[in-house]
Amino acid sequence: MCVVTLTLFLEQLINGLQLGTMLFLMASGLTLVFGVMGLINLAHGSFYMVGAYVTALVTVSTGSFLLGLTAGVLAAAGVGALVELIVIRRLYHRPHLDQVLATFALILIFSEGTRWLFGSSPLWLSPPQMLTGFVTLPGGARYPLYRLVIIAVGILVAVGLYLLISRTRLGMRIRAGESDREMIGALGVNIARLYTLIFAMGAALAGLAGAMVGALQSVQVGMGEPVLILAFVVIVIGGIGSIKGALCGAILVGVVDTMGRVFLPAFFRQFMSPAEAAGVGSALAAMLVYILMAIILAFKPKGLFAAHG
Amino acid sequence: MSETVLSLNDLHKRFGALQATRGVSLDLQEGEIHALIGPNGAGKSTLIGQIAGSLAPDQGSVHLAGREITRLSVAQRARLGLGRSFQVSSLAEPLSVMRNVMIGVQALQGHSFRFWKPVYRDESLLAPAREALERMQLLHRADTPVSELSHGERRQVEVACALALKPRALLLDEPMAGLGPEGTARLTELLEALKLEVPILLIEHDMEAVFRLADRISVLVAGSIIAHGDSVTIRQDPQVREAYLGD
Amino acid sequence: MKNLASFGLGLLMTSAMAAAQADDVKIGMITTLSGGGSHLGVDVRDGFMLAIEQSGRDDIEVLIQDDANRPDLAKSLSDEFMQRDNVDILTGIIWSNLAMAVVPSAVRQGVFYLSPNAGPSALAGRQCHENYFNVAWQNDNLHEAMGAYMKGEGFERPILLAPNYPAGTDALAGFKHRYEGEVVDEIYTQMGQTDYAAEIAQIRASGADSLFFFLPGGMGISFMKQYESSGVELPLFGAAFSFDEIIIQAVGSAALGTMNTSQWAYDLDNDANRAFVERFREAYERTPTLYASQGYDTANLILSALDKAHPSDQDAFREALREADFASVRGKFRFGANQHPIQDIHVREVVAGDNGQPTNRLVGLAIEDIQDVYAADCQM
Amino acid sequence: MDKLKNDSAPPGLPAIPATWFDRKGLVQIGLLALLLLAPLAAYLLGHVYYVNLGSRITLIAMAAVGLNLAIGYGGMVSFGHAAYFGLGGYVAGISAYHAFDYSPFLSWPIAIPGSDSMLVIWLATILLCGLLALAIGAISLRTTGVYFIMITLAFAQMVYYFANSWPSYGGEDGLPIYLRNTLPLVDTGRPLTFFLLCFAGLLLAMAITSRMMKSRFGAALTMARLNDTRLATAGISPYPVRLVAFVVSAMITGLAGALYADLNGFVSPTLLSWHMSGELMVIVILGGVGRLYGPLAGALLFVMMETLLGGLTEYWKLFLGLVLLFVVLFAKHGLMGWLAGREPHV
Repeated sequence: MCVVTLTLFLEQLINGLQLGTMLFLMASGLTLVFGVMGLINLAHGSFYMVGAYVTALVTVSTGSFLLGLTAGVLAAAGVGALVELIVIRRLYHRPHLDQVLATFALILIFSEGTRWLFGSSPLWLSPPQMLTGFVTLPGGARYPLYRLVIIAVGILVAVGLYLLISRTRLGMRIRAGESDREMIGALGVNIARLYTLIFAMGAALAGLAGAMVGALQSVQVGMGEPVLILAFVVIVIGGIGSIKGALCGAILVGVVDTMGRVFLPAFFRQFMSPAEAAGVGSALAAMLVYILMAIILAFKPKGLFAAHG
Repeated sequence: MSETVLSLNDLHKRFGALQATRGVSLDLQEGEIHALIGPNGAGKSTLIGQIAGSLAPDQGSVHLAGREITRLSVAQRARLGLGRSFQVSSLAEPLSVMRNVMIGVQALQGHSFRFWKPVYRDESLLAPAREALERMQLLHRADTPVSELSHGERRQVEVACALALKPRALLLDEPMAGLGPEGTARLTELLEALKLEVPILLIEHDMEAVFRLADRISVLVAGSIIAHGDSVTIRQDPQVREAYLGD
Repeated sequence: MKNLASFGLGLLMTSAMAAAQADDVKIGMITTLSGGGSHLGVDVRDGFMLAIEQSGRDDIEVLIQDDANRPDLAKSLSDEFMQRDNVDILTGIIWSNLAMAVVPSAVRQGVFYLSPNAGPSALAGRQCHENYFNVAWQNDNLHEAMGAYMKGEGFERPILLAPNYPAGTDALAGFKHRYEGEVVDEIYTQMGQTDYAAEIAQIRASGADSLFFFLPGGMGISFMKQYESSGVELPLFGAAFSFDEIIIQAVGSAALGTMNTSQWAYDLDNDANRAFVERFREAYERTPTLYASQGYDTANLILSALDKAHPSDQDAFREALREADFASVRGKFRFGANQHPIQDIHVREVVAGDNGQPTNRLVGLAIEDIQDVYAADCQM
Repeated sequence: MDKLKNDSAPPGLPAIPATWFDRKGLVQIGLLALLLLAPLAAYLLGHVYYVNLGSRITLIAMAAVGLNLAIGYGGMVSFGHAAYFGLGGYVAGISAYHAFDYSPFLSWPIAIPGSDSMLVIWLATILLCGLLALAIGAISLRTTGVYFIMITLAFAQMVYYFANSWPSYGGEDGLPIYLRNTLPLVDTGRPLTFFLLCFAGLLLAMAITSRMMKSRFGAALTMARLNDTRLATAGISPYPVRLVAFVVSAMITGLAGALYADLNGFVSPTLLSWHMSGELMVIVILGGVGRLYGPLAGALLFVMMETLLGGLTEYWKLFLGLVLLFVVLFAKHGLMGWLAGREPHV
């Protein structure tokens, strides 16, 4: 039993990659907001939820997933901008403790507000018909097209962010903001607007992740929390503020988590009864990404790609 | 020749492509003020970091009172008697002057893991701290929070903090920076009296103060010492005039 | 300061007033109304209150509090109900871990506890108590029934999937207890996991002929959606916990064709049930879930016992409860020696309803008069 | 007033709480009196529930006193103190579990039996929480800022997942404590006695914190928080100072956790979850960071809100969020700052 075939390994690798790209969508916004504004935002998972909810609602009422997705991303961006204007901008010059607390409060407000508006029941959302097919992997296993699309979108976003930051005027301002917050003021850039824009962009990416993954998962209150914690692990491993770090961290976490879940129980089965192995293996697998993070931080206290001092 | 207290021997430090320190050697003798000058970007901060212990040199060694301290931490060096002040005042703003100075006394006594006796009743801490403040003529400000002090007073507190360690050597990083003429004159006077007790390695921009105070001067340009001598020698050194004094 | 003081005083006074009117019956309901899985608590409450309102009795006071799915809060609320409000009966808890926090100490303090949902094995066996009644099921019942059903249907190589926590391991143990054959593999997932791609790949590679899973709440929704899109075509089986009307609506077409075991179905053919479903739809404009039916049965059991005795006469009231003299929406209902149900478990299939939305349809009987295996350990 | 202050002010230092009778002193006495007298009054009136509510507030406050030592006095924003709170709870639970069915906790390499003696449990809690915090702190304190926040969270998550999936002690179902653990000469089963015990624990934790912060160690810790470069330059390494404070902080929180498990008669992984860590932080902030009485004020407010709002609406967390947001944005110094005025410099 449990011979690890090459096909299975390959399939799991793609699964890890898919989890990784989804985490990257979450993590890139978090890390950008931290890099430029120095803000730690626990409420990022709420934008993920907003994206999924709006997408589900619009998809159901219009029948078009694409329309729903667009609405979801726009709504997340809009809510992000609004939150930035009302709450977040008061926090930029506050200590991290205040930021943690205020955004923790935002989680409570968003979660309970959503439940008030839409009830406790999960919403329905499925991938669009045209993306429900399969792709045959080398070795013969069928792999869902939709998951490959998620990977593709993740890669597109990564490339887009890279181009945005390295090639555009906005990107230049972002880079300037990362290295010296006073300087961009001197450049005559409207900092307040720049910050709102960056925050909304991060929220939009989270909304995109929520909308796309929502089609595969349960769209419900609190759906953002497990992802949020993993996204934090990602950006801390990658080095807070670094987009490259977020990408590497996301893929590392995605692959390690997926592989751990599958192969740790199999590993323990070599010298334990199946039930025990499954228990110990999956207990350890649950802790694995946190162990990974602790080890990395023990050796590189500022993550793999520390952005600045 | 009097005794050498602090000596740097062939220090090198590189940051990526930038060679910030290239083979610097200098020493500090008992009873003197040795000034280190150099234009901006000459590598003074990097050198200070290596002396104080916040940066590790790639090569070379640092000795304090005959003991090698190259690999020791900032705190270990301080306990061995290296007092320093910072270019930008680095004090605990909300605390009183006294509390800032007392921490040095406490470190000197080596008893920071005592959890019971309140410090504000501890004469063994208070007395030496008062003494250090007295030396810097600041006793009347002992209870004032640092945040309410003038710029010049903060400079004095910095030195008092260093003195509280009963240091073997003092490393003062631009103590005159930002002081008015009156403040400079006052601090100059205080340092002049101090050097007989503790030798001072003085990093300073204010040339007038340097020429007045320093027994010896070393000039650092682009990571190397290009000249060394008393104030007269330095004033006349053509290399220094070209590189530094702008002639 | 002053505000805080008067705050505290105010609390004391309301509690003093709440102690009045000794003949009335007070029922404290602690249930999950916020946070994850709160639709279960909402349905239990709504079903329960429907029965109470229907009875027309005005001497029953039901106090409802939200436990937010937190054991320590549930424990504190139970103290509040017992010590401040002097309730006679407690009920409402959804989750086994919360029940374990509250029930053992509550029943020892002389309060009756009637469980409308959770049925942890400890309370059915070694820690059973004369004041504890379970009106839903012992946790293993539905899984056992599915084991028996799949055995009967001739599946030979099932693969099993559950989260790695006590209810998950119990579920698989319960399944295997009645299935009695070899299973291909058992996969344990993390609690609250949202992505199942890795597990689905394992399932595909396992060579099994069927899949039995226990993933309550959002986990089940995520799993079924991902399972459908993965192209693995093993038939899916589970217990009703992953197939209540609300969950299958959220899963959508991916739920169609799956089978699940339940002690109740809205199309179960008996008078009490027809009336219940009709009134529930009328009152709340939705189809009731099994949780609503359990809340409704719990309230009706209490009402039937109240007709015979007041809870302050503990022995008489207990005896009245044991008789289970009420028209259960499940049809047959009686208590075993450990005061857990002995009941039939049915099989439902998820089909497309009139409006195209998935819904459960009764297809047969999985097992008759099932009693939990822990009853033997119970010494009352 | 000023005269009093000057009289009691030691030479060279500003007065540290000079008197009990200024505004701050009165607020502090008032808070203590409220916490002590309300449950006493409730007991006399026969409302046991409020006695237990008082115990709950007291223990949450005590846990927050521990966290406040790390966050408020040490500047170490730990997002993982639930790990110690929960560990304390599990020590009480596991020890009682083994004492209850006479099974050994460990039979190899040395035999360790269970125990239902609170003294043994407290000792074990202090020891184990200290060891856990030593290990976690030793790694985490190498990082600063957000990294520190996140790595402490990561460690707490590890402990949480471990407790959740390890089957021996109930996993997610948790572990009941059937009989409250015992103390010699005291009947801990009586709500009022237990409350007074908790209250004494809280006072002790506050006294230790207060005394410690005035000592040499406190001076070093304060300097480590305000300016660690200054501390190092003075010759004291900040790292061991912080580490010791972190360990003591974990011990206090752990002890509160052990008592909390006894109060509830139950322990489960929820005590270890990141929400618990968040709530403890919320209480510290609500009360006022780095204020001796802050955790007490914060716990009073938090539990009152939870109890009152929870009775009014099932959406009470929404209002909790709003209150919290308001406090963070506009009442920066917390309840104590509002009631007792800003703290003078120390």
